[in-house]
Amino acid sequence: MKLKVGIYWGAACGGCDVAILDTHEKLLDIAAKMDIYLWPIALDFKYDDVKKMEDGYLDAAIYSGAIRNSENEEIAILLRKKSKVMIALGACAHLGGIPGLANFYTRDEMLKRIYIDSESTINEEGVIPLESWNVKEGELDLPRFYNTVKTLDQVVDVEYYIPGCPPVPLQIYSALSLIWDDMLPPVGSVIGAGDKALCESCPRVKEEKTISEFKRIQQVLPDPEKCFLEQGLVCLGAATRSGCGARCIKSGVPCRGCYGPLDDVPDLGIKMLSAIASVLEPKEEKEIDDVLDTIVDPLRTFHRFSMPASILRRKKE
Amino acid sequence: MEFEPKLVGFLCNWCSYTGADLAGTARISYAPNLRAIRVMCSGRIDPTFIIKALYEGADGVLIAGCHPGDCHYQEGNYKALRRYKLLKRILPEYGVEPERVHLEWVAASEGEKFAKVVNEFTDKIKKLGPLNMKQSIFDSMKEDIVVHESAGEEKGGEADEA
Amino acid sequence: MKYTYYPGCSVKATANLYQESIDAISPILGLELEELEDWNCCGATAYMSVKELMSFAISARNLALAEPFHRDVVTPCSACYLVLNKTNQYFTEYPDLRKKLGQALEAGGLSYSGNIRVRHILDVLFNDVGPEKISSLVKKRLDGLRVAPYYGCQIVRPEMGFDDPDDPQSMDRLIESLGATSVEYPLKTKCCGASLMGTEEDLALRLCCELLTGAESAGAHCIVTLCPLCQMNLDVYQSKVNRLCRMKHNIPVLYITQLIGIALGLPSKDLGLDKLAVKLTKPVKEILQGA
Amino acid sequence: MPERVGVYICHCGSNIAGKIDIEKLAGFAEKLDNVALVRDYKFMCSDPGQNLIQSDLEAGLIDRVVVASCSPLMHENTFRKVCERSGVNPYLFTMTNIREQCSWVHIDEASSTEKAMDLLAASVRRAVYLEPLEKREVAINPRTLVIGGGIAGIQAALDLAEAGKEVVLVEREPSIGGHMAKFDKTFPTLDCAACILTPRMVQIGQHANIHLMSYAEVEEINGYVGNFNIKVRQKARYVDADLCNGCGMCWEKCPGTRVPRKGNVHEKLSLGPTSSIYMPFMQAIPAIPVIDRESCLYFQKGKCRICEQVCERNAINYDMEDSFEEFEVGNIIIATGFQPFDPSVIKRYGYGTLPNVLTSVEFEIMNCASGSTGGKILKADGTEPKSIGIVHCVGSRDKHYHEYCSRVCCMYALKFAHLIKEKTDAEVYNFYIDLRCFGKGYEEFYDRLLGEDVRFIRGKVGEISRWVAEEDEKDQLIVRVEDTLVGAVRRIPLDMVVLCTALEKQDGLDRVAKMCSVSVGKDGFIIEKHPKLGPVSTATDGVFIVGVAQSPKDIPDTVAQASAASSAVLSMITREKIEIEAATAEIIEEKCSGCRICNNLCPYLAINFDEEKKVSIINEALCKGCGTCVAACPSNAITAKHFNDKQIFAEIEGLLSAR
Amino acid sequence: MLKKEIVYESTLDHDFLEEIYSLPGGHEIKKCIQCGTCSGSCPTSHVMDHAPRKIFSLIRAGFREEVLDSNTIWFCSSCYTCSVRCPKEIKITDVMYALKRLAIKEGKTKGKKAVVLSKNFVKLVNKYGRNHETELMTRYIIQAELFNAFKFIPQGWKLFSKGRLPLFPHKIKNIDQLRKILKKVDELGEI
Amino acid sequence: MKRIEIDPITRLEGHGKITIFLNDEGDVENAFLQIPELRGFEKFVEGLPIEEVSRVVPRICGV
Repeated sequence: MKLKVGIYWGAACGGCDVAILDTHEKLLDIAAKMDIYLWPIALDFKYDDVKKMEDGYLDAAIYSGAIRNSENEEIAILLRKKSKVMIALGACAHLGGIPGLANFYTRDEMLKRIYIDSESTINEEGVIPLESWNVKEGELDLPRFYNTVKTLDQVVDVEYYIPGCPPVPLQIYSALSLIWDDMLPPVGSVIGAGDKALCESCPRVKEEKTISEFKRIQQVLPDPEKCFLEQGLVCLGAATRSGCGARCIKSGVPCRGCYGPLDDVPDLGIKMLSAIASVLEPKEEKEIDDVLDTIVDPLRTFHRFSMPASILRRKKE
Repeated sequence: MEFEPKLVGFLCNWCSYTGADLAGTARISYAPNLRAIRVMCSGRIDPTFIIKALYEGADGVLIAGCHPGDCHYQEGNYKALRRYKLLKRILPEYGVEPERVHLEWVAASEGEKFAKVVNEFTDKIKKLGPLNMKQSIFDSMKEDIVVHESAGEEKGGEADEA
Repeated sequence: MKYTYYPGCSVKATANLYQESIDAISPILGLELEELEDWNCCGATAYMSVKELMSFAISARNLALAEPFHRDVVTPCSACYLVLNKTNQYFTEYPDLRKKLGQALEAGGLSYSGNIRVRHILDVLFNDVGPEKISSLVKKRLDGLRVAPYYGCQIVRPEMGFDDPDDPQSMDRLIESLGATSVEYPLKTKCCGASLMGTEEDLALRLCCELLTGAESAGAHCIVTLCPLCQMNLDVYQSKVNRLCRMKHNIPVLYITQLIGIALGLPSKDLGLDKLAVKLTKPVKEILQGA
Repeated sequence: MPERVGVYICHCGSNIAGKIDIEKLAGFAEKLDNVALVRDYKFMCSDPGQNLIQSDLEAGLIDRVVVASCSPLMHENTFRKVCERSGVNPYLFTMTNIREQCSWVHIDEASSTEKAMDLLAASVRRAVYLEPLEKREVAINPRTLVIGGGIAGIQAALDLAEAGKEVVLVEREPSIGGHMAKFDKTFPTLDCAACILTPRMVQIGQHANIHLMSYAEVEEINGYVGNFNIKVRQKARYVDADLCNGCGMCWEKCPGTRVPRKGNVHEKLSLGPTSSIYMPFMQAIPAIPVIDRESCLYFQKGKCRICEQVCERNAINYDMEDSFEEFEVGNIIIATGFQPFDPSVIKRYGYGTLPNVLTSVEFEIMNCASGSTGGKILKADGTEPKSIGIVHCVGSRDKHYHEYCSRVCCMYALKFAHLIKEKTDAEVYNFYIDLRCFGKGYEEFYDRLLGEDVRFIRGKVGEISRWVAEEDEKDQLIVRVEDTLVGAVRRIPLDMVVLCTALEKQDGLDRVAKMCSVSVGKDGFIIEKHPKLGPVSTATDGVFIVGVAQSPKDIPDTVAQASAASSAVLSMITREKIEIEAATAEIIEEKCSGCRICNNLCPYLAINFDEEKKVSIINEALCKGCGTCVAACPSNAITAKHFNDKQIFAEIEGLLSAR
Repeated sequence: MLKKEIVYESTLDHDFLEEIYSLPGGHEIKKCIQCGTCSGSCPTSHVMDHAPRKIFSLIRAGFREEVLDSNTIWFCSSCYTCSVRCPKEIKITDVMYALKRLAIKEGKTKGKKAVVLSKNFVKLVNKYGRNHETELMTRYIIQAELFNAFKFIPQGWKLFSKGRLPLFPHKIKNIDQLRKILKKVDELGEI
Repeated sequence: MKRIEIDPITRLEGHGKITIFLNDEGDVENAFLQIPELRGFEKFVEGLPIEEVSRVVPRICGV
């Protein structure tokens, strides 16, 4: 019997959906194994169709995107109810992702910047979106823009995670095949990715590390054979789960951590901070400060994709 | 009632924990706010511990290790210092006053200093007021809650705990 | 090579001959010295004796004025060099002082972030221009001229880094690059008495006497110096030294820039040589003419 | 079955019970998760107290133990042993310190009790995550490496060899003997240095248990206590040690000059031959010359080979190359000695620019009867000086150079003064800051010198120059100094000045320290395990320090320390086996990505990278369990046994759970 | 009559130490080991009432009057030789400045000609923004050396005749700015 | 007045909903399109190191 599956996007860019499509000819295999009951980007199902389903009707729901607004959360709850297995697809659902960078600000700061201070917007009356609005024909409502971006598992129970921004198409395929082959690992596992850090699959030569200065990628011509970190370029590969095939690294760009932390690491950013600080060269306070001065924007760099999933989750107000 | 901060201390076994013991042996009384966790070396202190402690309700975290050059394991304290320095830089990004995390070198012979450090740190945190990290995170999300059709509880029930 | 130039009060007055010689040689050596607009007194040693923070504040005003140009500040006066440098150094070393100076400057609509390097003209001549280049520009080699290099105090102490506080060598090398001989002069960094010449004249005269005796017994034809106060004490007060110590010193005291100017072939008028209190002596003149 | 924790609260008489509400604390403990039973007792560390725990463990009521009492530094071992006796792994026990860090330091009972509850909650949570650990032992190799063949290394090597243990003595110079071999007399007894040192050097050369490697350097040290692997570079002497009989023909005929033969007295100061093929001094052990490549005509110009021609035993071999020897030892003694401070950086003292300003080592050589002046004290021009100044504390007690006191200068300065008085008619001035004459017979020696009309001026010399102010100062060195006791600034013209230079750490000591995984202090000397209780041990088990490698000291102290170190080594060897740390760090291979962040962090070099598996590996025998690598590992592939993340997280949560 | 007496502790001022220690650079003199390098290096120590080393000793013993009344501080020519050579890296010259300021503050300036010179210097700088050597010497001579005025004539004339002594002061353009800065410093109080 | 909601609108990039009001004659009286796709890139690229901007903004739309 074919599996019944719903695919949905919360606060996402659509890259995860495209990654599913990028499985190319394997898409036919997927179609052979699964019937899709919701997939806004590709198919014309409506929320009402889902609401009408019995609870647990779907075998799996694949949810990409972070929880940015109340609609994202409502649909997450809806899909959870209707599915036996909930899968978080991509960095946003898994960790909060790029939208999670909003957690360094409050909702009001965000809205002010977007609607009031925006250079390209004329908004003399200072209108910002409201959750409900009465027109003469009746009431309209909009999803609430949240104060804090959340990961999927912060609003519903999630069985499995397929990491990445975006996930590697073949990894998605192999993760899905676990479902139809009934080979799913214990609940809570990350599937479609490695068990070690990215360094394992990074082709660059790694040696003992001592860093005396950090540089920015535009300031140097990095040695293509040598570990980025050893060249003073902040690379999160050592703290990030493998599985992406070191795509960034191979394009000459250091890792930013989209595959998230390894098992038992509660906070990728802080752990990376610890690792990097450990291998600095200087011992004197002043010299340490001088080296640290060369790390631009450390926290946002360490938590480029994972702020909502980190221990502290957001900036305190 | 006056705010009594809850402070977590990570003390290295050889110098600072011993120094704290010495304060005891010498009966030097100091503020009761600090609860110590003994680690073998300040180099063992993972910044994650500190973040975790702040999240779990500590109003301040003290790290104490051997003086530079005195580390029982030669250089663990330098690593602690470097991590501490970098951690302090990011704390404001979390909206946390960097003074809430403090590092001191306390030798095994410095019982008096340990007492002084704890007193001063306690005073400093008293002035800063409570941190309430966990509570404030959930407070900031109070408006973010979807009214569920079913009477199901909002996920992330840690908020209740806090 | 372009610098912000801070002459200091003395160089504009009693040491105007120093200024003249600097003006004369700079273009030849490729130095562009742009005078800092509306600079004020650095405070020297006297101000510090009365008010500390004020002394730092007036000194800091100059640094603040210079900062927007992002160039090294060059001064020919050792006292200015010391005071500006010390202000700079303490500004970075002592956060308290930094804060207060920041507030004071702000009251005058200024700010300073500590990013100006203050250098002495000797440092520039030695390290930026260099003896090799100077040597290559020499038109009249000063062969046979025996010169006592007198550095004085405040250019090498407290340790400013570009030369040794007890045994500096930069001026020796410059003198040699002109073809002259730099004599072994153990008193090259001994104090001339500085402003004590005004208040404790006898003491200062005796200190100067030692310096003059030392230079003469080393067989020097002249003394070369780089500080307005040193030059004045040794030159203008030389006759008084003779009277007090019953000596017959007659040794010209030139600025290093004047000596360089001579070797570069510049006319003595342009170098302010006519303003020396102790006129160039016969052996010196002979060598200079022969050069 | 979930873990069952037994909580034992100690009253410690009234030490704890007087400040902490035990009943409340026990009541609190009972409600904690996983707590199977709570007991309190007057003295848990007493036999009945221990028996309480033992019987509960033996009865199987609990499988983990928390004792809330004093500091773990006090009784952790006591209770671990209780567990062991009861057949339970000792690492399943943890301690809550409610005395030193609670009842003894807080005045208010309510807050003490509250703190005790938090601490106890933390311990209980931690106890749940405790894991059994295994104790491990390693065997001790009875051979010892001694690095450095000065008096320190000689003494240590002889002590061990006499006890029947094998020793490898590695000396960097062509001969053993060190600085002491350059001295004429030693203070305060004025024994002839050669007379007491030479017999010992000969013994070293002949001892069946000592393998002497001179002109050799330790290249690599790997391994750990009991099992060090050593690699030594034997530098090429160009003389075959087996063939040479030390006849001296070669250096007599050698036309090369290592030390100039012409020049003034001070320029050609030397103990041994001045030729390119030379022995450092005539009593050298081994008595085999070496060729100094820098000055050898054959090596520099390709012609000469005179030594080869004159050597009847064909011992000269210009093609000799450095060779390597590898062996294993169980313990290492570092006896690398010192090097004298170079005073030329203190320009105002004129060393190197003014004639007749000498360092103490140069002055020693001049005094040595077998040296180039035949023991005569001479000015550079070969005449006898009429006045000599001895300047103390040159490069020591000075923040610009070395902050520490070199400890021997005062005494050797007094010795110099005596030698000058004995050999010449010169006036002697000692310029000192403080005279430190603390050893046996030292004060008496000072007393003797006072009687010998040596002049003592308390004041650090401001400068030494040739600044002549008066006729009678001509051609003399002028010392300008404040005579602080008189309160006057004095100018003293002298014929010669001896600078008592500081003892500084031997060149290359840092490298030796790094190889042995011991650290050096900011003064450059190796840090001992404990300044009072472990003065010859280091943080690395099996590595010992002797002599100036630890800190400046004189010959008596050095010899005493050498014997102390050799007895410490003997005590190790006699044990045959040694227990090593169980709470180490461990890398989980399946999680290690080979990022190599940890590789450089271990002070004990316990972390190695497996190039084949591309993972890092911890040598548990070397690991001391500090946990630095654990905190740094970005993928949590390293765990600290007994201090793992789960345990510490549990502790944090426990501490903060109550409110 | 006997001039010297045993010094009783009660006559000494032990607060003086703390006062000095709290001056900038002052706490460093606690570390002085009385080696005498400073005095042995000082070009003018031989004419001082107490050489610099002894000044530190007096401070530590609490001889307040002796220190502030001594000519020592006024003989310091700021050559920094002592500071550079001090084995304890005490900033001796800075301490001398601090003592000078303290002496001025306490009015211990009778007969101290250097004070007259310094104070007039400050006045001129505050007035013009720069020093005016001619006016400075004139003021100084009138206030401190009126009866010796003639002795300054030869050198003054020498300078003047060589064109090295300008008659008129140069006032900086933005003197107001300088004064605002000084006023602010006054409000902030000295360090 | 009749209300028709097309929720979500599909087969395009982004989220959206259309609300249509029909009058009694069944003609469209008014229609509203909502795009709730708000992330706030405007805010959180502020202060980013410039080299990071090019890695962050592609996540506006990955289709």
